[in-house]
Amino acid sequence: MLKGIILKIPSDDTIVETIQTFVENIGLTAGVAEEDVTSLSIAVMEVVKNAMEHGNGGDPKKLVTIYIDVYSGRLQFIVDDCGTWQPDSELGHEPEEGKALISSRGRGVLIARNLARWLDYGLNPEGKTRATLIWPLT
Amino acid sequence: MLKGIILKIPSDDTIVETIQTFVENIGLTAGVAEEDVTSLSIAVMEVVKNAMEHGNGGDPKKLVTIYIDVYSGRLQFIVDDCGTWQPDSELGHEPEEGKALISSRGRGVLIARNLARWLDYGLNPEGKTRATLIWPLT
Amino acid sequence: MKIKQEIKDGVMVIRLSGKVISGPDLMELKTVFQTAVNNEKGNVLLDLGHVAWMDSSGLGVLVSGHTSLTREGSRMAILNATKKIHELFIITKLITIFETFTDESEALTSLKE
Amino acid sequence: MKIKQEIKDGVMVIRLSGKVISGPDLMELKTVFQTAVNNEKGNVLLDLGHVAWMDSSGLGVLVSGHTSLTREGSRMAILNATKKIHELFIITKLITIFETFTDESEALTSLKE
Ligand SMILES: Nc1ncnc2c1ncn2[C@@H]1O[C@H](COP(=O)(O)OP(=O)(O)O)[C@@H](O)[C@H]1O
Ligand SMILES: Nc1ncnc2c1ncn2[C@@H]1O[C@H](COP(=O)(O)OP(=O)(O)O)[C@@H](O)[C@H]1O
Repeated sequence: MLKGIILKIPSDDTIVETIQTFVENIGLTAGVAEEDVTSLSIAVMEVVKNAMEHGNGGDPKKLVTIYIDVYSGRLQFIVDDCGTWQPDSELGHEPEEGKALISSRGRGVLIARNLARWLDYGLNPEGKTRATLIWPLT
Repeated sequence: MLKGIILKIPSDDTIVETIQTFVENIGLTAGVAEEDVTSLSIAVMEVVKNAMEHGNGGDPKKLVTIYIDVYSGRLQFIVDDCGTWQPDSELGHEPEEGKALISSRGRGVLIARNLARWLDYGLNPEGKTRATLIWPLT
Repeated sequence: MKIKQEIKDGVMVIRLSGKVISGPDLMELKTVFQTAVNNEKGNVLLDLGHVAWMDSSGLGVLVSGHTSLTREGSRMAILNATKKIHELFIITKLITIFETFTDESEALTSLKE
Repeated sequence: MKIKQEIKDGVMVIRLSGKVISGPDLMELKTVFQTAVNNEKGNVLLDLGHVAWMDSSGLGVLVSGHTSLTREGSRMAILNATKKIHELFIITKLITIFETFTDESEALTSLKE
């Protein structure tokens, strides 16, 4: 089983597609069904793009670290950035009505959480933002 | 420019294809011509497979670390494993005649060096095997 | 992502296929919407029948397009969203602002006015 | 990698396409060579015209196949190696042990006897 994969990447838009493909292939290797790997990769990339943009302010010198592990029955992605953001409560479940609804932003976390079913934010041992996303394997 | 990418992977055959695709995509992003990216990825993967097999003895708990950096005019891959192997001299340039020639093994380094033009082995600061492969960008 | 445009019964039909996700292609889609807005006279039918995947950036472009068109007094409707995309609209509640159709001629009749 | 086999003028022609690199497909190629060896009576023509890439593992399987066939008194020749693959044969000096052809009927004439 795949265990211990660690990927560190600069906060650089040009690498996003490469990482998305990488996540899809990891998914296939881990046994995610072919028709589900893009959903998986979209979920993970919503989180990774937020880490690059909001956590690291788009500074290419700041890295995003992705830890990938396969456990029995689940594929786990941990995404660390250099920020210290930690949402007070589960965010993203309830998009507001009215103005917020027609914003062109603000749906990344929501989409990731809905696709992956499990997405949690917290701080890593160094006190930096850590997102944990779990994809069930059947 | 892509700088600071670090990828740690278990010494596990099942992940080789995923990494090869990843290297191809990194190559494309860094500006390697479309018709050259597979040569690049074959060169890098010969080195990575040796690190998994010879450096780490195929033990999936032992990781191979790949550092990827784009500098002006070149794309650099550093591949570290957990072994302490260091060839005395440039190996792989001259396959022997006779028996060695018809061996089914022993061409990986040779191929990597010829495709990449630059491949060097040495030890990293921790005294472990480090391969440095450079691909020129034009 | 591929973008095809045609005028049908006076409606601008924009057909997307492939992945509508962050990347250089999305800029192109933005421009297409901008052109439709500047065009002034037309409603827009967005055919998503061959779009398999969309991320938040793709949705963002659709929402901006919708908003700009509405501001100009035009309408934008969506045709043939796949099950996955439809679910995305539900998750994000965008289903409440997007008009959707599953039949092209019906959509055109409604939009041509 | 795709593998196609046919018997032509009594020669077993094996046509490969795609990437001949490490992975599960290589095992299949090994089996094909093994079958050719057990077959006993045939020379082998290996068509690499549609092979774009090969790595050291792919080369290893070719060399093993060649060695086993030679041991049985058969010959193996290579047809239509692309420029890249031909260079690989030169780099690895395998060019000195592989018979190569660029014309199929010429190769078959030489191998059928
Ligand atoms: N890694 C992160 N670091 C800091 N803030 C974050 C991070 N991820 C998400 N956020 C916050 O959550 C908000 C919602 O994120 P998201 O739903 O992806 O929408 P968007 O990125 O379009 O704003 C962001 O605007 C940001 O304020
Ligand atoms: N990372 C490594 N650690 C230890 N030994 C290595 C490493 N890379 C290469 N070698 C040695 O160099 C030899 C030649 O490698 P190579 O040309 O790839 O052929 P093969 O892997 O088929 O033996 C290997 O057999 C091994 O002894």
